[in-house]
Amino acid sequence: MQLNLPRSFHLGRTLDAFLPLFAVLLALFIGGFMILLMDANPLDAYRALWEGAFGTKNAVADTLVKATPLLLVGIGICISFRGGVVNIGGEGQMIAGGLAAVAIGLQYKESDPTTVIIACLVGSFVAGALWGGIAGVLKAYFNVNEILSTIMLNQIATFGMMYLVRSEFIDPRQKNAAAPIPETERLPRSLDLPRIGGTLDDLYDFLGLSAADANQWATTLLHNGIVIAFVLAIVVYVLLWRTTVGYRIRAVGKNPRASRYAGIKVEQYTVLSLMLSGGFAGLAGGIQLLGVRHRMNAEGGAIAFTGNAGFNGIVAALFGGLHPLGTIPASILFGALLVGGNKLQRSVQVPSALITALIGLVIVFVVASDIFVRHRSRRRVAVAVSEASAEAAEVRASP
Amino acid sequence: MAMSTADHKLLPTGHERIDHMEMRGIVKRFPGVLAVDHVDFDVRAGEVHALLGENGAGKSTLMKILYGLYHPNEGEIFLDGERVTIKSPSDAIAWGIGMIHQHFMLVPSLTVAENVALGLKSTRAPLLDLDVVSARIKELAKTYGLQVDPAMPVWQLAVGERQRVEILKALYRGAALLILDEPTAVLTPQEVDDLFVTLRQMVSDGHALIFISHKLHEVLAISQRVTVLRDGHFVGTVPTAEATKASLARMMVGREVLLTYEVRAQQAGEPRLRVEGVRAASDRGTEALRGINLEVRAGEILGLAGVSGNGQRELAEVIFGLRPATTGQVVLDGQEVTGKSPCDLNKLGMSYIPEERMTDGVIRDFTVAENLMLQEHGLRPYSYSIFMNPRAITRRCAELIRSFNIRTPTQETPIKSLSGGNIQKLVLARELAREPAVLIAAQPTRGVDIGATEYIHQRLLDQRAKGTATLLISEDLDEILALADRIAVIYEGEIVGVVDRAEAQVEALGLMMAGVHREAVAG
Amino acid sequence: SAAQTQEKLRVAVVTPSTKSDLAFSQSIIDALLAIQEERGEENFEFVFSENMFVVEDAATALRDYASAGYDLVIAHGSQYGSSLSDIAPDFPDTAFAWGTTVDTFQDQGITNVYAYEARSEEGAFVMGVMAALLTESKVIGIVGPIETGDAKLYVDGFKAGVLWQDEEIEVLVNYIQSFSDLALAAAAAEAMLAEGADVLSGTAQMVPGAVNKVKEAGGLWFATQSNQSTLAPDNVVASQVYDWTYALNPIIEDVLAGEIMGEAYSLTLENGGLRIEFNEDFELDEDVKAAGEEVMQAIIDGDISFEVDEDGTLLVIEAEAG
Amino acid sequence: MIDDLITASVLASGIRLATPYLYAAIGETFGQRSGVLNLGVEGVMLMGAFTSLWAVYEITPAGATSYYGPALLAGVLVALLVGLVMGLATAVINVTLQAQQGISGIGIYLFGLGMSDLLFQKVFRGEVITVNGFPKVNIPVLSDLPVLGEIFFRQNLLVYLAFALVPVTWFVLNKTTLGLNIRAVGQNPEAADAMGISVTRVRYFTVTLGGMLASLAGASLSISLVNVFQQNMTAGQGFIAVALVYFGAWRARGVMFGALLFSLVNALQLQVRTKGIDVPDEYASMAPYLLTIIALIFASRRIDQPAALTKPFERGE
Ligand SMILES: Nc1ncnc2c1ncn2[C@@H]1O[C@H](COP(=O)(O)OP(=O)(O)OP(=O)(O)O)[C@@H](O)[C@H]1O
Ligand SMILES: Nc1ncnc2c1ncn2[C@@H]1O[C@H](COP(=O)(O)OP(=O)(O)OP(=O)(O)O)[C@@H](O)[C@H]1O
Ligand SMILES: [Mg+2]
Ligand SMILES: [Mg+2]
Repeated sequence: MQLNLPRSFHLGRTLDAFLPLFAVLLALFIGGFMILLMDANPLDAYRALWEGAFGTKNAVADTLVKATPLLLVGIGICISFRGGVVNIGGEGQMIAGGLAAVAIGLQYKESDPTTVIIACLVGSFVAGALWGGIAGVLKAYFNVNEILSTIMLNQIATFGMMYLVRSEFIDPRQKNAAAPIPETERLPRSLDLPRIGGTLDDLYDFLGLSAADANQWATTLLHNGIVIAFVLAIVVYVLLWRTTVGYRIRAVGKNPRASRYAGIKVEQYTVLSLMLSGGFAGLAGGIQLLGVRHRMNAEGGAIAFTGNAGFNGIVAALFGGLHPLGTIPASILFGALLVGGNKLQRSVQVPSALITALIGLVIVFVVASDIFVRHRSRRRVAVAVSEASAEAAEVRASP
Repeated sequence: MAMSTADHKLLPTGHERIDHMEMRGIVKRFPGVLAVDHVDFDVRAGEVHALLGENGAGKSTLMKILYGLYHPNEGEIFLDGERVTIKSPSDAIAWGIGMIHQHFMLVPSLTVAENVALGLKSTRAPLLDLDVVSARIKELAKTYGLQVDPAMPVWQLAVGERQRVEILKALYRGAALLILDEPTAVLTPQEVDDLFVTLRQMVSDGHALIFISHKLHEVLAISQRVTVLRDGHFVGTVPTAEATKASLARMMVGREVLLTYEVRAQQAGEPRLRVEGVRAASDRGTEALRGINLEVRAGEILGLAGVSGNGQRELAEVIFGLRPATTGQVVLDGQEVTGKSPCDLNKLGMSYIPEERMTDGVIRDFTVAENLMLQEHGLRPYSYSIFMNPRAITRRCAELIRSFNIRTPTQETPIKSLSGGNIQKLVLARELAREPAVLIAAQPTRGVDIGATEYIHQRLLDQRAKGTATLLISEDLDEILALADRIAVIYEGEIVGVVDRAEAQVEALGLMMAGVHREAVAG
Repeated sequence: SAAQTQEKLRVAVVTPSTKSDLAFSQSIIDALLAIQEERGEENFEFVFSENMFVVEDAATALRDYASAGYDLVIAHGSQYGSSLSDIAPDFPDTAFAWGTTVDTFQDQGITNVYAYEARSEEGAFVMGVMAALLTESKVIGIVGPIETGDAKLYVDGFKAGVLWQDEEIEVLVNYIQSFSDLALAAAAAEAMLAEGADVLSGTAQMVPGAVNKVKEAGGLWFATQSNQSTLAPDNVVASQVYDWTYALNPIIEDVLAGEIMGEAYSLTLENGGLRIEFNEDFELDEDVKAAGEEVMQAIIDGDISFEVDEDGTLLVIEAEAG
Repeated sequence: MIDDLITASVLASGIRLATPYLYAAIGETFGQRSGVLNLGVEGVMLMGAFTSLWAVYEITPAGATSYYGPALLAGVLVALLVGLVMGLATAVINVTLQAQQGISGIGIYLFGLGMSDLLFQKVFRGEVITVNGFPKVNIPVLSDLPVLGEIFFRQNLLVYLAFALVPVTWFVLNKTTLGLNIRAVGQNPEAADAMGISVTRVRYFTVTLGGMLASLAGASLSISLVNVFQQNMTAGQGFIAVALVYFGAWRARGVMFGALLFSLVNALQLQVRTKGIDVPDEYASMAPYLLTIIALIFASRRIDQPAALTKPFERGE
């Protein structure tokens, strides 16, 4: 009996982990018909998708680079949603972070690079936090719904960025060009976030894995932003479930009335949730800037810089069960879809619209499959708990 | 159904009656709990069958099965001998079964008439016929003595009135069998009397009633038969005529229960809480408090008696910093604390057991342990700087769960799957265990079974012995008379008098609760 | 011939919007189709990645195409420049082209990046002159996306043409800050029409919204980047069409010859990369057309040329008569 | 100066711009009133925009120089049908499968964004085509009123219909049994369920209706406001519409005020620039977003968000 239960337990868990994957496969199966409709071969298409996301070291690196802002925005979303606020302002907060990073970087380009990089990242966090904090203050003290204010603040940030990049922040080289490109100067290369490929190769060496593919990672674009994001995911996990601040954020999120009765300063924690959430989105912007883009450009609006990570990070967080650690695989999955999707377009020359629709399908199927996971886990808890209570009853009965 | 036999008399509402409802061998399992274990239960037209049991015994679950909200794992239900399956509340309503839930099933933003009309076929479908509904409500209200204004939004109603709306809803739907799950828990004694008048009227008209309550005197007063459950098991069914409070208590708890307390005389100390000339507005913007003066001393329980809705809630909220006072001040241990936040007051040793424990006292999605730590999580040893200390918390929670006998599978169980009474106990455990300097306890034993009531009373007295100044807000005069050193009576936002318990007389208190000043009563 | 013995030339292009945007992205795809037509599918293959608004995705695509051995990789968007300057040095044997700009990164020691741009102010100026002759209300409106790059050049050129012809005319300019919001473009056009404008123009992919309002109001429209006559056969007077083949063909010749030079090419009226295509369904007054053609000739001959000063203002420079 | 800016034509233009927001936001209001948040409005709008234009294009006789009534009717019907299908799908996902409403909405959005473009490329090979959309209908007598006539009574049918929906919505929500059920289900689904109302059925209805109205919102762009289709032509309007539901505090009238405020400021900022007033373009573009927030700060409102919003309903087993 005692041996039996844990086994079925594990089996159940494993199946749960695979359910979303089944959902993805089902979505791709249906998407296959769409690909057929566009006169392409679904098998080729999906091979390309896989290749593009994981097929080569470069692909894996691209996927991880793509996942980085998703993860950072996502862990922020975990905080805000747990705190009972819906932060749809990731796009604007990322832009605020990116602007702060580029401003600090350009201002101090002569100083010690490490210090400046840290200052840029801190600055981007602060800028995102302040931008998110606006929505927080509006909600806590003026009763302005945050869904509304964050959607509006995204647009305001975008227009603000477009203005700054076209005027105050414009690259002096562009200023007098006949057709000026609205972009800032590129940050000096010394301020690029260090690539971590070399370190990874060393690690491969150390583990004796490098025989076949020595120095494969060194040439990839993988920068240490992903490491920062992983570490921060753990930090946020600790924050939410191991600290008093996290406890209060969650309490306010679940029941502000009872929290107020219990002596928690609800308004302050509402603002804090949005600030932290905005801060992580801002940091995503900062890391995107130092690690990938190195300059701001107003052409193409917000998405050119954020790659929609401000929204997609929400999806990643919700996929990850609003759990910072769950958000890690979720953002990698999502990053893989985006990177692989682009490869799919290149390889079989289908319109990009098909990939957009396909990702939409995947999202819908995965969330819709969630109900089966929930029901199964509830049943499992039922079994486990009744075992536990039966045991407890025995213990009580025995003396 | 169409072949109306002679003995199938109609009820005054025009619906057919249910002569006999029988549940046989009902079993219901929840994650981790066998909530109902092979229980038989029946009720006949023209009787009140009471259902008794400790918190978590399975009463509500059994009744929710009858009303189609839960599906039994095993067992059968018979109506007038015919086996029926009740898949949903609409099935139950179609069979003539109505239910008044332990937690009200009303939509607060809608009016009384809209709440009643909900789910009914309109005479002018697809348009609403609220005027027709209102007229019929008034008619029913007259027949059964249930006064309520159909046009009022429910959120503006006092609890007693909401109770009436629930009954009206059931009557309107022609409930031949009405389940009342702890209908009296939130009512004043006067309101209970009114309700009983209504219930007796219904019984004599041929309704079948199932009545759940933790108050044994009510059960003895209204029912013809009593069935007792314990831990989901059927303990027995006895005719009320053969039962006593003590025998019922023994059936429920499995041991003797003290039904009276010995309150040791004790010298009250320094005044710890003073309320001076406090005025405050209600949620509706009217003046709820009109110059309240009170003083509670160390080692004293001050009972605040009064009919609900006379400013008790507002007073508690002003003292606890949840509602601004327009004038006046609150003084704690000689220090003015008017307008301080609950956070600061917590630190100064004030503790508050809110009346609406489901919404104000607990976080439904949090676990038992998390709910128990709502105030103390920031203190040592439960946390160091910002990090929580799970081990200390687990130990603390285990202790609280044990000493207050909270029935929960684990500490990690979400509190929403606990029975109503156990949630109440949890809040009390949390607030009392902090050994507060000043305790405001609003309706501390509402909805709690007799074993737990006994325990809570004992804890309040222990706390008193340790020097806590307690403001006990209760509509239950018996409770106040049993525990309080002095009794203040509140009426329409004013204290109409304060009497020592020794001098208190039930009749005089009753008059004061109706607004007659102490001087007038005395004189 | 030589081309046939050669291996097939493989070209890849990355565009920000979709290839059917009737504007910027479509113009380069059309050019590649034309080249393919001319050279034959067996000699010329091209692939594209569209909708690459996200710059890092575009960068991945560029890098991927280069490593996949494409002979010429085109980054069709000024926002791709900084990525290109990172990527190009890693693939010295691959030719890259960056539009629309004049910067070939020679100053950074990069030699394998070509640049191409359109001197859209030239055609704009010509159409502006015609617009000035056509307006009866003496009010002309121009709808733009954001005030930078090609759009700014076009708008400034059009405005300069109008004022050059007739200083009295009021020119309304509105950058709506969006490339995709058709409704806003429509509303901007409405605002101009309500102000009395009877001839309008505009650039970027959201202009169909504006064209429609002009059509409803019976006004006149000058188009750019592609021929928009079909959108409103009665209202479109002429379209300035970009023919990137004039920039691409020399680059392709270099690549075929194995001499990657990294030069900059411009589409001009003179080299035929810019063409004014008149709408055949629209009966244009011969005098106006003649005036337009005259100005066009002046530009081709260099009698009229354009420069941008330090404030970003477009200057019209007329050569001394003679 | 102010007279110059706020002209009748600016106001009329503002009213037209408000139309798609109004359809989409009213549809969303129904869904949210019953407790379902649908963030996928934008995707449905795009599908409606494309399919209705397609229908109008196919049915209009070749070479027609003015509108063709049956084609327009078909356009509207096709939009409603497409909205119905997408709305039903949304309901299956959100109500039956109890998906997290925030994400499922983003999924539906992306699907609609991609699918509408894909169909566009498949059907029209990506060529931008124009159709003869809804013509202006001058309401007799009223349209001749000075100023007011131009502002209100020289619009097209889809504009009139959008504004007509406002009192209809108010009436349905407040005066019919259906409306009562919707309000109850959104505030306290347990109570509604206990009264024998099928929470699922009510939510299916509202979410499907929301889909149909969102699709119509798209049609109001493609066959009435601009008469062309282009990929992503909604440019974020669906998300603004969701925000406007919050602005309007879940009431049709409030939503209408929100849509009008937003669109009028938008028309006004365009006018400011048309007038050549020297404000950076980006600041002008910000104005509608900024003012919408500011308006909410100063509007003292009673807020009763449907208590069950985004919470799937499931009766205990
Ligand atoms: N929906 C549910 N999910 C899980 N467990 C439940 C649920 N409802 C009730 N229970 C459990 O079933 C048992 C019986 O609960 P029930 O509500 O029937 O008790 P009760 O007799 O009505 O108690 P009280 O007097 O406190 O209202 C309790 O242990 C409770 O925790
Ligand atoms: N769209 C509308 N068209 C016409 N009259 C309206 C409209 N909206 C509201 N009204 C009128 O204004 C009154 C008050 O409107 P309000 O929005 O406060 O009411 P409501 O929608 O019924 O709100 P609630 O649901 O809280 O009762 C209504 O009773 C009605 O007479
Ligand atoms: Mg109960
Ligand atoms: Mg009303």
